[in-house]
Amino acid sequence: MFYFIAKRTVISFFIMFAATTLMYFLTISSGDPFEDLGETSGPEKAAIVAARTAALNLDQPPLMRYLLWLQEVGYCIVPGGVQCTLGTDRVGNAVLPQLENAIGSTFRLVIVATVVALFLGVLVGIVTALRQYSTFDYSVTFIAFVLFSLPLFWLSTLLKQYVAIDLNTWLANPQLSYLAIAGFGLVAGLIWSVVIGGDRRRRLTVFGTAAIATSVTLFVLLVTDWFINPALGPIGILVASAAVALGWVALLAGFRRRRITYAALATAAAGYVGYLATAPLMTDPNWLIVLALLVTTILVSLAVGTIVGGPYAGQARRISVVVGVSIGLLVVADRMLQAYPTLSAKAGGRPIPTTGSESVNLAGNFWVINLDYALHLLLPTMALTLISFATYTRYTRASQLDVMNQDYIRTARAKGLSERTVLVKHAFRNAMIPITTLMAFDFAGVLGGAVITETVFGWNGMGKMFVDAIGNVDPAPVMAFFIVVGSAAVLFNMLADIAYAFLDPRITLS
Amino acid sequence: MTMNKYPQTFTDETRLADEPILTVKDLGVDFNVENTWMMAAEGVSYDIHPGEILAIVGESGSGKSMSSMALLGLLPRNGRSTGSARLLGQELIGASQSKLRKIRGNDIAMIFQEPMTALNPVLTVGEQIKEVIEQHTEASPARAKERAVELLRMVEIPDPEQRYESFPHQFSGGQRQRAMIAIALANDPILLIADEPTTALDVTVQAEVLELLRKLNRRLNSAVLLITHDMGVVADLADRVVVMEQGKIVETAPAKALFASPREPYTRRLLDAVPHLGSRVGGVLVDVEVVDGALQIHERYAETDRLRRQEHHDAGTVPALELANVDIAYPGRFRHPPTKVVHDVSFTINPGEVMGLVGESGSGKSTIARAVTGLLKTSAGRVSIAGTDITRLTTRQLLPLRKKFAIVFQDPAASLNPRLSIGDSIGEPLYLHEKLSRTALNKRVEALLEDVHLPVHFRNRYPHELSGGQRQRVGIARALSLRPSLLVADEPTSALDVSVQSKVLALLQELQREQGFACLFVSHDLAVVELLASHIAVLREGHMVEQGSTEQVLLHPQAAYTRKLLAAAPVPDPDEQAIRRNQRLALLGAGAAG
Amino acid sequence: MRNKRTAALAALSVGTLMLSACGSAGGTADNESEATGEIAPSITLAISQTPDSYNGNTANANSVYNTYVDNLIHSGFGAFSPEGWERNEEFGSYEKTSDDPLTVKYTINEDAVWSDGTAIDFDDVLLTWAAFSGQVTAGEDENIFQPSSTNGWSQIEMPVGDPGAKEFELVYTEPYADWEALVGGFMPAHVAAEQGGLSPDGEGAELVEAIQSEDVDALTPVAEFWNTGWNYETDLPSLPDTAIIPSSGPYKLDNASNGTLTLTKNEQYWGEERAGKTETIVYKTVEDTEVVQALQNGDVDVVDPSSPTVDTKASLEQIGDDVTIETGTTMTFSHVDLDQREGAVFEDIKVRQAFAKCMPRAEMVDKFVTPIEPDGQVLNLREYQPSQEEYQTVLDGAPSASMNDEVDIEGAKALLEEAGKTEPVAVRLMHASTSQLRADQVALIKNSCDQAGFEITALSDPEWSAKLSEPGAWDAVIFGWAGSGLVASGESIYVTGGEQNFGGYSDEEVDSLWKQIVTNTDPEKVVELKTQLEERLAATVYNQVLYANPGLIAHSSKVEGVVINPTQTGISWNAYEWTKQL
Amino acid sequence: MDKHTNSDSRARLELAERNLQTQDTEISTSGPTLDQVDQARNSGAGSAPRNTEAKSQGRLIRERFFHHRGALAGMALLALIIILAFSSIGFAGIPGWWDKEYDVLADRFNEGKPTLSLWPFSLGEHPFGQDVLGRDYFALTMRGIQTSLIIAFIVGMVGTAIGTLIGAVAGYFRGWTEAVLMRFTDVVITIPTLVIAAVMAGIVARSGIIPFAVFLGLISWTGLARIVRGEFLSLREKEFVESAKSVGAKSARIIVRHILPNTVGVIIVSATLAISGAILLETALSFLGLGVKAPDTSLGKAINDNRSALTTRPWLFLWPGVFIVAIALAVNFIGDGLRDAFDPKQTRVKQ
Repeated sequence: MFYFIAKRTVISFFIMFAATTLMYFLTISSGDPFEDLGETSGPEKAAIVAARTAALNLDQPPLMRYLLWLQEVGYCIVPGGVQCTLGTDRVGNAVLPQLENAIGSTFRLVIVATVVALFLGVLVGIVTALRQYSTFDYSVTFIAFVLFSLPLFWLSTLLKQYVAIDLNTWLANPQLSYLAIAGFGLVAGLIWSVVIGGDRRRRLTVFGTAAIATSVTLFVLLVTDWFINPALGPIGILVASAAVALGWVALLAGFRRRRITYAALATAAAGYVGYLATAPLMTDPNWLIVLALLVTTILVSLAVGTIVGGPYAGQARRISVVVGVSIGLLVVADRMLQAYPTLSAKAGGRPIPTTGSESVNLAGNFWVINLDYALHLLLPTMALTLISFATYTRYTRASQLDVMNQDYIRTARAKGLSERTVLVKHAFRNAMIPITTLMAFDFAGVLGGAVITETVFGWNGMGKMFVDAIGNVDPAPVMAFFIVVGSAAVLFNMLADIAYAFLDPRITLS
Repeated sequence: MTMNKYPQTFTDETRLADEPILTVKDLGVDFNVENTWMMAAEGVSYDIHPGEILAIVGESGSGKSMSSMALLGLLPRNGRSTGSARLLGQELIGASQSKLRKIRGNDIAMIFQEPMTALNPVLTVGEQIKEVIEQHTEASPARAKERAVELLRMVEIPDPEQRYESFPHQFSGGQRQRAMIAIALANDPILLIADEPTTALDVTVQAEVLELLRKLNRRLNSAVLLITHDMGVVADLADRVVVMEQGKIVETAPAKALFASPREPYTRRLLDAVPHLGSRVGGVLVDVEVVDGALQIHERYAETDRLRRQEHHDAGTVPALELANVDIAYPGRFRHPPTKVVHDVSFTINPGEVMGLVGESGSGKSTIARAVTGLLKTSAGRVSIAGTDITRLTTRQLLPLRKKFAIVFQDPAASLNPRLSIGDSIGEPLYLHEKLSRTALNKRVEALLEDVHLPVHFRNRYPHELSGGQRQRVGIARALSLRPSLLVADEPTSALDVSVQSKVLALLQELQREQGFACLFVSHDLAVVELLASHIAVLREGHMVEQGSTEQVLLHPQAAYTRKLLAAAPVPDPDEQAIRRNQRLALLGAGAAG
Repeated sequence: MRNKRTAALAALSVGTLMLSACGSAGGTADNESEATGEIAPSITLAISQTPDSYNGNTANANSVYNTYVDNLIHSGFGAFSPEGWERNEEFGSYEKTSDDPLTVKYTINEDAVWSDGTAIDFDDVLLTWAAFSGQVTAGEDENIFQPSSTNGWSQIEMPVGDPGAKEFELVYTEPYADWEALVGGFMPAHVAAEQGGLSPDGEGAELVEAIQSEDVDALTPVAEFWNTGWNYETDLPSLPDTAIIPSSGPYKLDNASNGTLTLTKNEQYWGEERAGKTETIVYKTVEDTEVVQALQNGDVDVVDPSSPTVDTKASLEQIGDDVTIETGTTMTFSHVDLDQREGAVFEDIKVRQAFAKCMPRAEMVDKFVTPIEPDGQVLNLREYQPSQEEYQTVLDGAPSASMNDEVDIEGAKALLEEAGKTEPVAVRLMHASTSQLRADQVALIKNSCDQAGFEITALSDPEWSAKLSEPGAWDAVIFGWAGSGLVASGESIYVTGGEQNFGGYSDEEVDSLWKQIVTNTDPEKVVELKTQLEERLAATVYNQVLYANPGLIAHSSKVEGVVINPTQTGISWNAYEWTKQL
Repeated sequence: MDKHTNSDSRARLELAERNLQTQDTEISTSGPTLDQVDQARNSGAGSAPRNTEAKSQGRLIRERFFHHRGALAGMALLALIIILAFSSIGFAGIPGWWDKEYDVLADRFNEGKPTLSLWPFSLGEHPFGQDVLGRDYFALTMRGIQTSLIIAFIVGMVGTAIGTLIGAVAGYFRGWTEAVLMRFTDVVITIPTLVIAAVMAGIVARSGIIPFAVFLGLISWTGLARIVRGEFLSLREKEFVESAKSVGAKSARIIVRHILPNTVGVIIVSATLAISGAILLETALSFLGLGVKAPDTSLGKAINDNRSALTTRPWLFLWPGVFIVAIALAVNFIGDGLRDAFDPKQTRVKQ
């Protein structure tokens, strides 16, 4: 493992070195660094030309400029007293601080988008594989292809117009006609019946149940002004906790072993008590408190799993932790929802922003600030996610289908294992193996896509830094961007290989 | 284990009455292919009684596998089954999945052909045994693990406690199949379905696995439904045999009766096609006896053969192929030393001789075949073809020599370029070496097709339109197109059904007689080699263990390994096989001393 | 069976949502303040580029976006308002005391202080002179400061005075026409002194001493700080230490994050008229193309897109009453320069005149201007914009300038014939490749002038700006100039051999007129001279001006006090007056 | 979509094997169809089954492809778009049936609103409206489609050619050749396509669309090179390649005649997806201001130029966008169909 990482690092270093050389010369030959001065007259122009020439070393031959830049990078690698700047941009500012600033928001965006896309994509991919050749499968396939085919910025512009602006307008005065409520119900019913499938009667039952449930829920939410003052509340959390506990048991263990079910329910109960007990602490916590609570949750869950699980302690512990953390997330979601009216008021009743990565001068508690982050992430994440989502769905579907045709799945069935065990234990892990490679690939792609997303949504991230610098023929920021993106690509490839070896015991790293 | 495996409807009384535990009646299987229902099996009926081993034999496409899968509801999604199959009175066909799930792995367990792919690669072997116990019993995880270790011990896996944590890829092929058997036996099933359980294994391992199955069958009194194409295996294990062809049952008979006097012509044909080890030389290991636990070997032939060789040498015959002290190594990479796969191998084939090169997987036999045809570099030694050492030749220098030798590969599906027509494939060597005109080339190709008994119009077909046997005929035609003086045949029939194999072998013999080329015939199957070869060389892990004339090697093997190999190969005759089985056990008992 | 369970799960999950709605009773939502007449604490202004320096006077940081902020954090003796130069009496007063040599006496308001409490006085003035005059040099004339320009200041003698003085006199060695707008851009000298290793004590005596004694060694660190020490980090992740960026205006820099800059009211500001009304002003960086959606969504309150299109206006209008739009013309204008060097296509004045005649200027105005600014018109002068009051007077005095108001294809044909052109005249018309507007303008010109006997090829070039000064790379080029309201700034465009005289135009009369203009300090005389200049430039067809670019600002209707300002001061010129209803 | 490509491969193989197996025993000249086999069986007569009708590899692929409904729809849509774009305004000097040209200015009619009406159907004077200068937007969009398609196809061809060449050489020769080529590929792959395109596009775009397209092709071969190399690595170990080697075929012949034809499926699928990728890449570059330059136009340029018109004159923004999506969608579906056709068991998905 160590040897593998060391070897890969050395190789990657040389690859990155070659790539940076290529990039540097391409960048400096990509245009005229004084293009913007065409419409400037008078002595100012001469002054700017002189200053810029000095900052970019334009009086030096390209090779010299490259070596000078390498020297700056060298300072960052070799600690030698000289300050690490990664070079200076065309007005003479050090690039490193810009990069440090830009990395934060870009990675927040890219990581959230990747995680969401991965989660949804894998989920939908597996369901489509299980419902191969069903209406649901065809619909998802079609949607995935449409998403593949959407130009990112076209999509982003449409999202801003029809999601942010129109939704904000609706949220200011949340009302729906009965017809619209019924319409949503019908659509929900249709989706559920297609997802669950089965024969005609079952479909009709599912359709009816889901349609009515959705319509009624929507109606109740509207009547109770839920969209103005949203929250789960103690009762909502109680019900949701129990549902979550039962849901995880159904998915991960099945109800055959009573002790496991009891352990999950006991964890849910403990979680609920914890929720009530920590309420004062959670009104305005900080990350430290949240982290401490998370650790406590996990410890308590482990304890509950061990005590209640009895002979099945091993499995019970795992499920308890999952249930505990899920309830923690529910509580967080509840708090965020409660912070919504405050934030909405601060945003002048238009909570979903179309530009920027955070509200400035936002004075509010922990939840308000984080909800603000979340809402700013909403649109760009959607744009980035939709396209990655399509990739993950298709890939997972193919991988899952492949796995489902494997002999060991037939063996698992021949052993009389329940369908749940076959899918979760035998198929899922194998199906995930090729996905690790895709993740590395996709992450680099999403970073590239961030270039566009950030520009459209006015984020001051690395993408914008890159686009601006390319426009200015300003090599240092371009190279800084590239060093991060290239390293991320290389690093993620390595991580993918490690994950691969982790998932697949047949592979050894050497 | 004293768990009561039988449903409440089933009492000890009925069991004692030796009622069949599984009654299959008029079972049919169809598949929906492009919206047409295609029959895979129909009218299949048989009974299995407790403790009985019933073998279903048939060639590929006979529906033997699918009809058994149908019993457990494990058909692919586009399959459907009809008819009836009752397990102790419970109807299986059309039963709900949840009901079948309770039976699978519990009352009926399965063993599959490919132990590598049939085990989940990402779960430990122990886990895969444990889960089937947990699924069907109320055993706690700790108890289930105990039982799993016990099972591993029962199937004779060494160090079962440690091996419990191993992954399938850390097991050898035979061990994997043992683990598979452990899974199948975990809940003491009443019926064990073994679908080609030894096909993927080497003969010596096969013999061990068959031995294990027999032992377990006897010990646990489970019935076994054995699905196989190998008459030797049937002869070794089965009590009763069902023969299937084209989805239908041809004949059902007790094993001994079937082998002794097959009723149906198909069965007869099938049995005739199976090469019988020792049929040409009159038995195997005849001169080996175990007397009071010690081996007695008579040496008669060795000297004669050496003398004959000397004669050839004295007469100045240039050997068609001569290997002298050949080493072959796969090149190493950074930090990995080269791996040597062939060590110091020497042998000679004189013109017109057929030399059988025999060994199990990993013995280096195919590697030698490739080195002989210049596809691999040797790392030491000399490979002379018709007197020229090819190891020192450049690709260019080797080119004219290539007319003198040719190779036929194992997998007829892989050895023909799927994008070239048959005619182009056969004609390629001619095109490369003789630069013939189009018409001349066509004529030659037609003649070659006739030589291998294929219709001329096959010239325009593509490999996937041909059956395995036809493809192998094409492979032979291509190899012989330049009239080589040496033909290297690398397992040319091992991917074929027996009936086809016998035809291809007959063709090879015929052509060899006509054209008189020398042949290096590589195979794992001693019976096949015996039919063709005048000489046999035995390889083991890259070392030459023994060589000599066919009679000598089969009748008077010198090396312990050869004896083991010979003893392990099952013959299609239950009586003889029973004797050989005992002989083998005796040999093993006598130890590696010999 | 399995499906039934899944169906139940689906129902359950929906049911969970339903039940949770009942739980909303536990919510602690603030009731939104539904107050009327209350003033919002903050107004957000969208700008398309991030400000990059506290000191906008350096060559590198001389951008309009810094000016947008400077308007509020730096005070001077005056600024360009929409009506022209306007004195800022709150900061101080000045008067011309002599014409020969030109001498101006300045008095800084007694109460004027930096927001850190330090008085604004002589050291600040002297540092400004040192920075701009180009007379503090190291070695061979190498200016240790990097000012955006030394024009004007280089003609001022070193001001004489004592540290702490509020009054000073500037004496010009040569008269300078734009002397009024010249003096400004005062940076806090006490900060520069301290950062440059000099003592800030005693009203900056050490710094004053160093400048007066021309102690270059002592000044070099100060100059270095002046050049780059006030730069923000690119994209404004944060502000420098607020101690080094004190304000002399109604607002001071408060914080910045991710390209968003926040100003708060300067409590130390002494004046009343210009005292800020809203608590904070926020500058948010938003791309021009995204501002409409941002304004519509309430992310920003005021937008000032730099090159508004017809669609910008239309989509703003579509938002409805929530948004108020103001339009006008800017000081930037488009024009076509012609290569008239020897042997070039436009060497012959007749060809130039013919080209001017076929130029579809009215159509361009119809297409690109009036949909935005209904009062937009064809531009006929080079030195004055329609938004300036002198425009009409000058135009009346220069008859040649309005000769080509209408497209005259026949006239153009005739002129070409006179010039002896029988074949179509091939013209390579260069434009910036990144601008669709320029491409469209070229298309219109081609459409019209090809009828008159020209054969126009569009030369779309990403490196057009480098090629401007490359003789022979183009025959005509279309681009823009930004008018400044200053008298002398256009000199280098029109005089023989001038740096921005790309077409190689040379006219003795024009050269001599410029000589008189730049040294003239009498505004009326300047108008007279420029009228002659305009007439001559039009008669000799220096180039063809097209139209003044339309300008547009928009703001939430809740915001009051926003007034469009076409000069380089920009939209924020009066932001201290802005208020926003809640 | 072919309903049974995946689930029944095992059963299908077995059945197919059986039908072929019969040939071994009875070599005859013509074979029965699947139905005939069934009939023969049902009639119960022990008549010898005749051979399966031969289907060539190409025909099988064609049949599978034409059973793929998505691919068919994609083909139809793409063909329709190509015909529409090239027949309407003509190409390379050949006039089309549409009477207006994309670069001719005209008076604006009804504020440039589209005159297309679906019921009753009529195109009207300017079905897609007019832009600011009164140019016919239908003609402009058609011109954009032409440019975008030309770019996409050139990118597809160039990228495919280079990727195939590099992958083939690296995979076949192994050793140093492979090491150098694949490390070079790694270097290029490290730079995201959009990034390298953005850096260079500024320079190339000015030289016109053909050099621009060739350049984009020059940077979008890396994925294919890796895939082709992988294919070659596995195919070069195949017995038919050894068989060719053993009769003395030279490397060039083995690559071109034996291995390449067997990778054609992968290559075609990849080329198809490269085409849809190129359309989107061109759009992204236009958005960054680095794409096609006036007076040329492309779909990407058209939507980028009219981004601010979304709410006021949506037709300017939406029509080119709709065509981008339609083309990319059609090509993606064709790619999907081709993949299924060439290799029903293949699990690779668009990257």
